[in-house]
Order: sequence, then C-alpha cells, then structure tokens
Amino acid sequence: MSDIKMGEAPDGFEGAGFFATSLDQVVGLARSHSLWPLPFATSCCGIEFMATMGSHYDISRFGSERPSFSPRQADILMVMGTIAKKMGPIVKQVYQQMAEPKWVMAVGACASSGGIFDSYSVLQGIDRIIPVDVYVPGCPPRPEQILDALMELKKMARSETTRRRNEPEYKALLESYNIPVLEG
Amino acid sequence: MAEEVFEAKTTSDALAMNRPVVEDKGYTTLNLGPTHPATHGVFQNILTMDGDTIVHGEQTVGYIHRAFEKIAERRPFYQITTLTDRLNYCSSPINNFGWHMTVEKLLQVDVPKRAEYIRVIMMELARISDHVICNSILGVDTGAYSGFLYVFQEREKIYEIYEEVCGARLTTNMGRIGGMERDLSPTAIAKIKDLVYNSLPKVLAEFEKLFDRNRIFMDRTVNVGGITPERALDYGFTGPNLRAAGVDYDVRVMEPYSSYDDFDFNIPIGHNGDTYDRYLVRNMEMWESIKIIRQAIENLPEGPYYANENHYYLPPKKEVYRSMEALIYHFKIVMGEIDAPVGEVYHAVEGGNGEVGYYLISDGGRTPYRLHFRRPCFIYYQAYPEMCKGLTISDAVAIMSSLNVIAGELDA
Amino acid sequence: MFSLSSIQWAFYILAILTLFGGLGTIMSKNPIHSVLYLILTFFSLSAHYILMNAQFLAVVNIIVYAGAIMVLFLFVIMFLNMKEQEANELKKNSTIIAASIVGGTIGIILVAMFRQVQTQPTNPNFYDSQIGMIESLGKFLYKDYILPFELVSILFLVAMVGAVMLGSKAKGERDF
Amino acid sequence: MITNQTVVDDLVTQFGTSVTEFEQPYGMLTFTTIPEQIVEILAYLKNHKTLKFNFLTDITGVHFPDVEEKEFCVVYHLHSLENNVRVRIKVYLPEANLHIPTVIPVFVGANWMERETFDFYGIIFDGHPKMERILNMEDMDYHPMRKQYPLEDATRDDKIDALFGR
Amino acid sequence: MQLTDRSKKTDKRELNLIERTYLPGLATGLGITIKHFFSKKATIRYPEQKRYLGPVFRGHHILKRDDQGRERCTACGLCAVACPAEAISMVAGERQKGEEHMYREEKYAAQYEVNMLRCIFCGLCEEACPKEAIYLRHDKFVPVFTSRDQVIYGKDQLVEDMKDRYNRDAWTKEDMEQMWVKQRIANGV
Amino acid sequence: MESLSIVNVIIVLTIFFVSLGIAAYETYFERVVAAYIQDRVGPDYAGPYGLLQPLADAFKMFFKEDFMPAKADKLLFVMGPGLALFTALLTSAVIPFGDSLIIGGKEYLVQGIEVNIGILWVFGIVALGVYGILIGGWASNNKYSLYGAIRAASSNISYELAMGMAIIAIIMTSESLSVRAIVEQQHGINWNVFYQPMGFLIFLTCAFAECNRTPFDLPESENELVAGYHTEYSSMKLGSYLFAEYLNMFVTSAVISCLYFGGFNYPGMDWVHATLVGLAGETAGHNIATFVGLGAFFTKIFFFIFLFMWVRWTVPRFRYDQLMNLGWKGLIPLAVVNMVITAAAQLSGSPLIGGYIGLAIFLIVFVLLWPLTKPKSRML
Repeated sequence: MSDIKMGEAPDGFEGAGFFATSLDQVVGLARSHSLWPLPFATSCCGIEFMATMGSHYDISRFGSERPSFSPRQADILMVMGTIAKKMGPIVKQVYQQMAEPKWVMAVGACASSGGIFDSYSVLQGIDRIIPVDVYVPGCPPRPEQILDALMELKKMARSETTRRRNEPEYKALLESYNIPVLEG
Repeated sequence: MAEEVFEAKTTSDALAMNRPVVEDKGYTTLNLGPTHPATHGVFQNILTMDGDTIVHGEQTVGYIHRAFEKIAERRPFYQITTLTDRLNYCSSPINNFGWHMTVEKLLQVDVPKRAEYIRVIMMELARISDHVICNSILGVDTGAYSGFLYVFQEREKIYEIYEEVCGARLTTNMGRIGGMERDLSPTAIAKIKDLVYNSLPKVLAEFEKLFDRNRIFMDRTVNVGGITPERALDYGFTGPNLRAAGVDYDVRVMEPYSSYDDFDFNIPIGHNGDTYDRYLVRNMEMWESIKIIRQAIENLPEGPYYANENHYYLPPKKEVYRSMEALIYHFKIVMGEIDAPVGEVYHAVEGGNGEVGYYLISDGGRTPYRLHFRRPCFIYYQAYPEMCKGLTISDAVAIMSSLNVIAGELDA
Repeated sequence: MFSLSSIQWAFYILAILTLFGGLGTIMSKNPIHSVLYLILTFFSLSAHYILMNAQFLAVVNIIVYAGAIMVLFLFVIMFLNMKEQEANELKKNSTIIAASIVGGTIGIILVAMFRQVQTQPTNPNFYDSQIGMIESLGKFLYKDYILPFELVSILFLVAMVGAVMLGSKAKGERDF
Repeated sequence: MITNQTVVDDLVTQFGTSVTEFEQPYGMLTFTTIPEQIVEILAYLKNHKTLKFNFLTDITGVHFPDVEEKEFCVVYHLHSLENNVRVRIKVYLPEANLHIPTVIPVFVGANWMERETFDFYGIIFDGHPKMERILNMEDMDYHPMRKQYPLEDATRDDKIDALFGR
Repeated sequence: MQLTDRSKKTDKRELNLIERTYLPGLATGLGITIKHFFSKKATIRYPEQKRYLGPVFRGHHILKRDDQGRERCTACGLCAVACPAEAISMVAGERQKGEEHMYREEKYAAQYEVNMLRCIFCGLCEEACPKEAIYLRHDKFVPVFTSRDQVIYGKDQLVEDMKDRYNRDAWTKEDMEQMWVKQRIANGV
Repeated sequence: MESLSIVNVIIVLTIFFVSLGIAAYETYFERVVAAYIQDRVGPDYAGPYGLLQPLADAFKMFFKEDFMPAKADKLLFVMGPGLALFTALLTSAVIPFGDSLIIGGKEYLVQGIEVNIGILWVFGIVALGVYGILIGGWASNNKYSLYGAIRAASSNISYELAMGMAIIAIIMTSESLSVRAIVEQQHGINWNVFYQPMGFLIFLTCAFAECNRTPFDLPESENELVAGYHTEYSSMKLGSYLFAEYLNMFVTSAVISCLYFGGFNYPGMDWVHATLVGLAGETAGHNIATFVGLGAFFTKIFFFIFLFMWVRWTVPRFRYDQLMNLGWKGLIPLAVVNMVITAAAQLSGSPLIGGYIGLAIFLIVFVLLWPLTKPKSRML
C-alpha cells in the first residue's frame, strides 16, 4: 500500500479501531433484524416451519418472513427434516452457494442427529457435512423452539464481526469440512 | 437419460411405457428441484423444455429415503406407530390408526365402539388438515399467499385438539394397539365442537369464495393436468386424485373400517381429473369430513376407549404397582414380547392422499418379519411427467402441488 | 477553441458517445453487447434531437427504438443463444471485403454531399422556438401532409396484418 | 357377487397347475404362481369380463433367507374395484436366478414399484425400461432390505450399545 | 366408473360473462382480504406471550422425585427399551446403606442420559415407566443448542429440583379421567 | 437558458430523496400490509413498531458478500441492477407533485422539470425499465433468470401498447402532453376517472403489469422460477432490484393519480385556497394551499400503493400465455374501443354524458355479440 506510518492510536481505540467496532455493532444489529431464511424443508419440520410463518407465530416480527429460495440471498440455511445421504451433497452445495455471512440452523432431531432414523440411508446429522450454528431439538420442534433458535442466531449475528469470514477460526472451521474458503 | 431396452409390442404399449422423447430439436433442459420452492424441497424433475413447453419430464426421488421398512423390521409393534407418524406427516393420525388396525386385524382384537368413534374423529380431523395444506399450498404455488394463512389458522386449531388429546402437534403418536391411548377430554370435545360447528365452516367457506370462482385461479387450474379414469386406475391413483378423475373409489365406503359405515357422507367426484377438479374434490371432502365429525361427536358412545386385552394394551399405572400380573404384562408389552400370531395381513385405510396400505408379515416374533407400506404418493407420482407434458412450468408447479406429493410418504 | 458554450460541449460529448456506440455495435463480439451499444447510440441520438429542440422526436425515438424494437431484438438474441463459432462466421474474409466496399461507398457519398451542402447560420431574429415542438409538428402532419400520413398508416396496417399472417401457426398447432 | 371361490375356480380352469397354494389369510385370497406366468395371469385377471381386477394395489418383495430355492418372493396385490375383491399373488424366486418379467405392459403403475423392489432386494424385472435404483443412491453396492444387511448407519457414535445389550 | 351410490359431482360450472371479466372474483377477494386487514390478529407474540401447550404436552424430560425428595427411578430400563430413537441410556447402581433418603428403590440409576437431539418426544418412555419416574414436562421445552456436546443431558439436568417442583393436574391418564369426572360434577353436568 | 435557481435545486433534491425514502418505507409497508391482511402483526422487533426494518435490511444487504457467478457476463451483471434503479428514478422528474410555491415574489413549480412532453417522457422511461431486468437476467447465466428476464420483457412490451392507447385517450381530452396541464385540467373533482372509467381500469391493469406486481409478477414468481431474474443476485445488487420495484410502484401510483385522479386537485380546493389566502395573506396562503394539495396528492399515491399491495396479497398470478392473451386480446382491443368512445364523446360536445353513452352502447353490443364470439366450451 503506502509507506506512511500509522500514528499511535489513542487508548481505547485499539484493536479493530473505534470506527470498525462501532460499525461492527451497527451492522451486527442490522443483520440480526434482517435474517432471511432459506427453508430447506424436506419433511415434517417443514410443516412446522409453515406454522412458524403462519399467523399464530409470525416469524415476520423478527424481520425474517421473506423466504429466499435462492441461496444467494439468504442469511440462514434452515435445514428442516431428514437429510438422506442422497441429499447430503445438495445441502452442501446450497451451503456453498450462500453468500456470507451465513448461518445454519438444524431444525429437528433428524437434521441435527438423524433422530429416530438410525438407518443406512440417513445422514446422522447435517453437522457431518456443514458447520451448524444452532440445533433445535424436537421432532418436530414447536414453532416456539424455532423462534428460540432464531433469537439465538440473532444474538450470534449481533456479536460477530462484519468480516467474519476472514477470521482464522472460521477459515479453520470451513477447512475442516472441506469447504473451499474464498477470499473476499 | 438411460434409453430403454424394452420393445413395445403395440402403440398403446409404447404410450404405457412412457417413452422419453429421443429426437433432439434443441430442447433446453430445466432442472426443477430438489431445492426448488415448488418441489417442497425433495424431489427432482428434470424437464426437457421446448421453449416454455414441457416435452418430457424425468423424476428423481429418494432424497429423503429413510428406510422405514427396514427400521420396522427391528422395532416392536407399538414402536412402529412413531414411524407411521412420519410417513404422511400432514395427516399422521390416519397412519397411526391404520397401523393399529392392521395389528388388531392380525391379533383379532375387537376395538370398542367409543375408541372407533374417537379414531374416526381424529382421522377426519387429520384428513381436513391434510387437504387444507394441499389446497392452500396450491394457492401459494399459483401466487395467492393469504388464503394459505387463513386456513392455516384452522389447522392450528386442529393442532390444539391433537395437543389436548395426545400432547404433540404433528407427529402425534396417537392411539395404541387396542384402542386409544387416552380418552377425549371435555376440553377436547368442546374444542372439536367449536371447530366443526363454528370456525372451520366459516373459514372454509371464505377460502372457497377466495378461489373457487376466481377467473385467474380457474384459468390456471381448469384443464391443466387432466387424466382419464382409465389411465388413472392404470397408474394406481387413489384418493382425491382418483376421485377427481371420476372414479368414486374410497376405502372408507368400499371396505368400511373403524365404524365408517355408521356415518352418512358422500364421495365427491370430479369430471376430468384436472387440477381444478382435484382442488374441488379436496374442498368438498373437507365438508364431508366436517359432516362425519359432527355425526361422530354427537353420537359418541359411552364405554371403554380401549379393548380389554391385557396382552396388548398397557395396564393402568395404579394396577402395575398393586398386582404382579399387571406388572408382568406391563413389562412384557414394553419389552415387545407379545405373542403375535404367524400370518400375513393387508389392511388399507383412506389416507389423505388415498389408499394407505399396510402389508404385514408376522413370524410370531416381537417385530414384524416384513412390513410394507403402500404409499399412495409414491405410486401416483409416476404419472407426473405424463400429466404435465405439453404444458408450461407454471402448470407443472400447479399440478405438483395439487397432486399433494408428500415427501415422507413418497420416499419412505 | 476552448471557449465552447455549454451547448457545444454537450454536442461534442454526445457526438463522441454516438460514434463510440456505433463502433461498439459493429465491433463487439457478443451480440448482446452489440445491441446494448446500439441502444446507447439511440440515446445519444435522442439527446441530439433535444439539443435541436425536437423533444417530441427525441422521446419518440426512445420509445419506439430503444423501448420497443431493441427490446425485441435483445429478446430474440437471448433466445437464440448464439455461440462463439457462429459469431465468428461474421469475421470471414468475404464479409470483411464486402463491408469495406460498402463503407467506402458510403464515405464517398458523404464526402460528395458535404461538398455540396450549404450551411447557414440561424438568424436569431427569425428563429421560431416552437418549430420542433409537438404542436407545430402535429399541425404540419395533420394539415399539410394529411394524405401521406394516412397512406403511411395504411401501409403500416397492411404490414401488421401481414406480420400476423406470417407469424400465425397452422390450425391445430398449439397457440404458443 | 364374486367370492374367492369363483376366482379360484376360474384361475384353476384357466391356468391349471401353474397356480398353487391357495389360501385365505384374514379373508384375502392368496395364491402362488411361477415367474413365467405372472404377466399372463395379471393380464387375464385385468381383462376378465366379470372379475375385472383392474387395479394394481401394490408390488413388493420379501426375503426369506432360510427357505431353500425360495429365498425371494414378489408379492402382487390386485383389487377388483367393481366387485370389491382383493387378491394376493406371490411369486417365489431362487436367489440364484432373480429374474421375473415386468408387468408394466399390463399396469403402467408397476413401474416404480418394481424399481423399488429391485432397489430393496435386487430382484430384476426383465423388460423394465429403467431398471435402476430409485430410492437409494446410485452407487450403493448392496440391496439393503435383504435380511443379512444391517439397518444401522455405521457412523453413529452417540449410542452406548453395551448398556442394554442392543 | 360408478362403484357406490354415494358419489356427488363437483360443481364445475363454466364462468359466466361477468365472471369472465375477472372483476367479481377480484372484488370478492379484495373484500375478504380487507376484512382480515381490520380483523383481530391471531398472533401470539412468542417470547413475551406464551401459549398454554395442553395438559399432556410432551416437552422437557424430568426424573421425578417423590415427596420426600427421593428419586423414583429404579433403573429397570424399560424406558430405554421403549425408546424408538434409542436416545436413553443408563447405568444401574445398587443403593447403599444410608442412601435411603436419596433413592426410593433398592436399585437406582447411577447414570441416566438422554440424547436430546435424538429424542423424538413420543412419550413412550413416560408410558413405559412402571415407577412414574420419568415424565415429559408439559410446561417447558428443551432449549436450543449451539454445539453438539451440550446435547446429552445427564442426571444433573434431568432430575427434578425440589425447590422448583414440576406439577401437573394429573399424573396418569386414570387420574385425569377422575379429574374430568370431578370437573363435570362441579360444573353440574 | 434560464439559470437554475437554488429553490429549483432544492425542490429537485427533495423530490429525489422523498422518492427514495418512500420506496424504502414501502418495503416496510408491504410487510405490515401483508401481515395485517394475513392476521399477523408484522415486523415489530426492529425499532418501535419495527420502523427501522428497512434500515436493517439495507445495512444487511450492504455488508453481505457480493457474489459474481463464475460464468456471468461481468459488466452486464453489474449494469443490470444499476439500470433498473436509474430508470426507476428518472420518471419522478416530470411528475407535478404540487401547484407552486411563491418564494421571494417568484413562483416555483413543485416539480422536477416541466416539459411539454412529460407524459411521453414517463412512457419512454417506463419502456426502458425493462432493460435492467432483461440484462440482469441474461447476464446471470442461469436458466431461471433467463426465463424471468424473457417473461419480464415480453409482458412489458405487450402491456405498454395498451397503456399507451389508454394514455392517448387521456391526451385527447386534455389536448396536451404535459403532465401538469393534464393535472390542472382536472380542477376540483373534475377528474378523468369519471370521464374514462374503462380507460382507468386498462391503465391500472397495465400499471400492475409494468411494475411486475401480482397478478403479473411472473418474472420473479417465487414458486416457479425460484426468484426469477434476480436469482443469482445477492447483497446490494439484489437490494437495487427490490428498490427499483418499489420505486416503480411509487412512481406509477403518482402517474395514476395525476392522469386519472387529478393529482394535487381535490374537491373544494378553491374554497380552501381562498380561505387560506384570506387567513394568512397572499403568499403564505398560497404556499399553504400548495402544501394541502401536496397532501392530497400523497394521500392518493399512498392509496394506490396500498392497492398494489392489497391486490398482491389477494389474487393468484397469471400464467404466461394467459398474460399475453389478456394483454393482446383483451386490453388492446378495449383500449382501442376506449379511444374511439373518448373521441366520439369529445366530438359530441359533452364528454361526460357522451362517454357514458358510448360505454353503454359498447357494453350492450358486446353482450349481444357475446354468444357469437364465444369459443368452444373448454370446460365440461
């Protein structure tokens, strides 16, 4: 870049820098209120997701009612229902197509751990192929629990930095799943 | 695309084989699914398109194959109820009771009248919730979202009833072999009455008003994806989709189970099996279901709600403390050591999508030797490419949602 | 030289844009890009019209050419999905020779024209600012030139009917 | 009114010894036939003037590893909608020769059911236009519903089998 | 094909001229939606308002203690056998002298684990338990997890806290039926 | 050339920012209206009553990763959303938002620019609006996007024709192409909608189609084409597309109000003007009256925006061929009929009565001829 040396930063303005941190906070806050889900609904939990979208639970109160079926536009990958081994690569592909920042919610026992289906054809939890941020127990979980998970994700979104993907931990996490890390 | 080796003997055979189009005219291939919103996440249709017209479709299924039948061979009879919950998750009580009736047929247990009536009520509620989902999703897939949320509120009320009766919303695990797990509570009865007398008819009428005579909706659905009754039978259609084609086949009437012959209801049939017919048939069936529930809840007989068969039905908890016999039976039933007779049974119930069949072979062990589910979706979804041939993507989407293909049932 | 008025500045900038667009149209490899350059050309031409106080002409140019015809062009090209090979066929020697002959001829004609043409500076005293306006245009068309105007409209009607006839499919075929 | 006995009589006169083992478990007529005859029997039952078994309810397979020469069984369920009579037809196949003709020419709907049976048991339906796996992955190397294969996913690690001898 | 005498054709009239103008359908539709626009909203604002989940809702597991604070579980293992998801595992322990105030029966579960992500909340364990020890709470869900190592609940999370006891109207279905009878009598029906 | 005064600049900038602000808050309105129609409550976590929801969305989209599909046409992929936004913004320039303000003895029109071909300008820019979608959809190199783009292009072209013909009928009665002149002719409650109810319906339908709103939202129909032309777009590029859609809605509502509902005119405006002038003096009174007119105009705009949303959450969408049929076989002939009726009414000397008589004659003839034109019964 340039050979100009940075002056000493005043106390309290260290680290990522004052503006960067407050920007982080603002962006995190904005993100937390606008988490658009990608409903990857395969079975029963998908019906409960519909109930969450429905009038009684109304996910729109959290700004998340716009389902983005295009992975490019989504913020949360909500995997709802059993993921068979045949489906696994597709989940992974969808995850890779999503734009950063992205979070993954495994809704229900099947997506989280295979649940009752401990069989040759079912993936025993999607965390074997993609990193999962929130697991929701239940088979299917009640809409309340899905909302709880959404609020958990909101907390995460608020506390994460804007450039989450550049952090070494995150890169290591993705590499452990064999997902290529794009520089950006 | 794998080309076939089969030599068709006649032209009708060639039609029957559903031969793929081989000549290449510069068609585009469009991959609909498995994450396409209209496929509800789980099946793939590779459509060969001539511009906007579908020339041929090729389906891939099995994206949520969960090995139900294999699991069923490892589970005692009473645990299989939890599997049937997840077959057609839109109407799990029907599957639950269908399974229980199959086992009862095998064990030759007579279920008391009250239990049968409660089952009928629950099954019809399940049918309503199934049809509600299907029809409102048809609305969503044709672009009208609000109707979906209006009727979903009623579904939410059905959930409340389930909750009252069994403690879960969707995967109910309702009923036990030999009867019901628990009786209908006064609250549940009040809620059911409120539902079928007040709220549901109103909302349903409103839903019909919203769509039935709306020209946009009719244009989208009338004469879209029609099928002749002969072809439908050939493909193994059952349920509302077959009835829409004009065949009044209904297991509830043909082979009445669970006291269905006590009730007076009609079988709605359509004219030419198109999307609009399927929609109308489902709507009318909901009205018939309401009728059945009204009759059942008004004439709910008093008496026990489970068969007095201590070999299959868990004894009361208090008994288990007090009497040794009850304790032994309790352990035997939970461990799955009931002495099932050797034999094979096929039992069918009218599920949300048609004839749900259970083919059970028992070798006398604690688990079924073989349990095969006849899943209506799996069988009629084959006809999908034929139904949307020559139509557009929009039609394909509408047909798919009006066929009500439930992934859990499709892939087993 | 550097004391151009704002109008002149606008003219030169637009002229450059027009030429750039025109050249882009014929030089770009991708047909879609060609069409877009052509649209740019139309726009700068429309801007020229505005400079000449012919607002109506400018807007009609945009509506008709940029708004309708070019959209259809783009539409068709997108459907055709022209591949690189086919595009390269335009770059054969014979094409280049033909193009240069045509271009040269046009150049000669243009030079001949400009030698003949007499430019008169506008007399500000007699300048009628309404001359390019829609009102006077309308009066001209519907008073002085009513017959040619109506004839042209009949011509268009015939062309339209012909197009429909050509475009319609035989009976029994699906209508789209 | 058609009873099971009418069906039996009709079949025996038509097909003679190739239909055997008539039973009526829980009221449903069940009989066994040989693979070569299955298409003709189904076609005969479907096109019969009075019987009219025009609805193929189901096709499935069963594995009996302990029965010699009859390790596999394909079970057809037919339904005569007009007479409201069901019939179950069984075809036993030896493990060495798992071939049976397809019934798609008679019932189109058999297509996927046969594919499923192939997928689960490896029974090959001769003449089927697309004898491929349907539910499982293409690269699966065994037929999972056979009794010798385990149900469980080998990778599951959160269950302590030792505790209850499962 | 006519199979029964109960069939009823659907109403599939052709659209009449006025309906073909799109306007009547549009008008009724708009009327319905505007009615809903001004109607009462069905939403339950979840984190602030909580919904009653029914008397027998199957939520968070709990290992009950009896009134003296002793654990009821006797480690018979029926719940683990009954579990279709194979989510329960336990290790039995012999009650030692001096532990009578802790365990009601002679055997007890030294270790009791439920894998909350495997569990399908079917309620079969509750039904299978001969000692009325395990219950699925009707007033509480299992919380969401952020990592896979939190999901196996041990006894510390499952056994009832005596300070904050779990209560429900009726512990068994028989009790519940008696309760309904009492209610009915109280209501004078 | 008259030099631009500072007031003009301020007016232009205000119009610009107000359009942007309204477009941003339309997303919020859309969510709330949808929620209310569906018995829900809508966003209420982002700020009081969820009012900060659009800001949260915008911030999120700004800081989201920008995706460029590998095989996309890079330049056009970026150009698409920009173009969509640009064309959407251009239209608001010629809309007369209010009467005029008197500042320092000079009269300033509350309008971006007053040109005598205003309506053609609107029409031309609307015609260009499709480029953003077309280019973006093509550049994404995705079949769904391409389908969306093609649907958008064809529907826009088709509905422009009927729209243009409806506008011609308006021009006939107003005898001017200037939007301001058209508005000023509808003084008081002398609104065009009473003269040309059919023209209004045609224009409204076409406006829905031009904005790609349900029932004409085929380009992005979620359940058919995933997200249509913007399937491959993420971050602010997607934001621009969504923003352009809402901006278009705002502008279209404004145009409808101007053409058919008298713009800033409202019943009793003369009385209000006179009273205000009497109360507050010539200049101030006039200015206040202008603001009242502005309020009336925005009320109309908001009503139409609401109508857009109301219809969106009510009806199913068309199929592609039905859309074309409606446009070419339904609306264009109707628009021609409307033009003829308007012309005849204009010549008859009494536009209002003549118009209605013409309409009645047309309806009678149509109903009488209907059995003859009826196609073969498609339904059983």
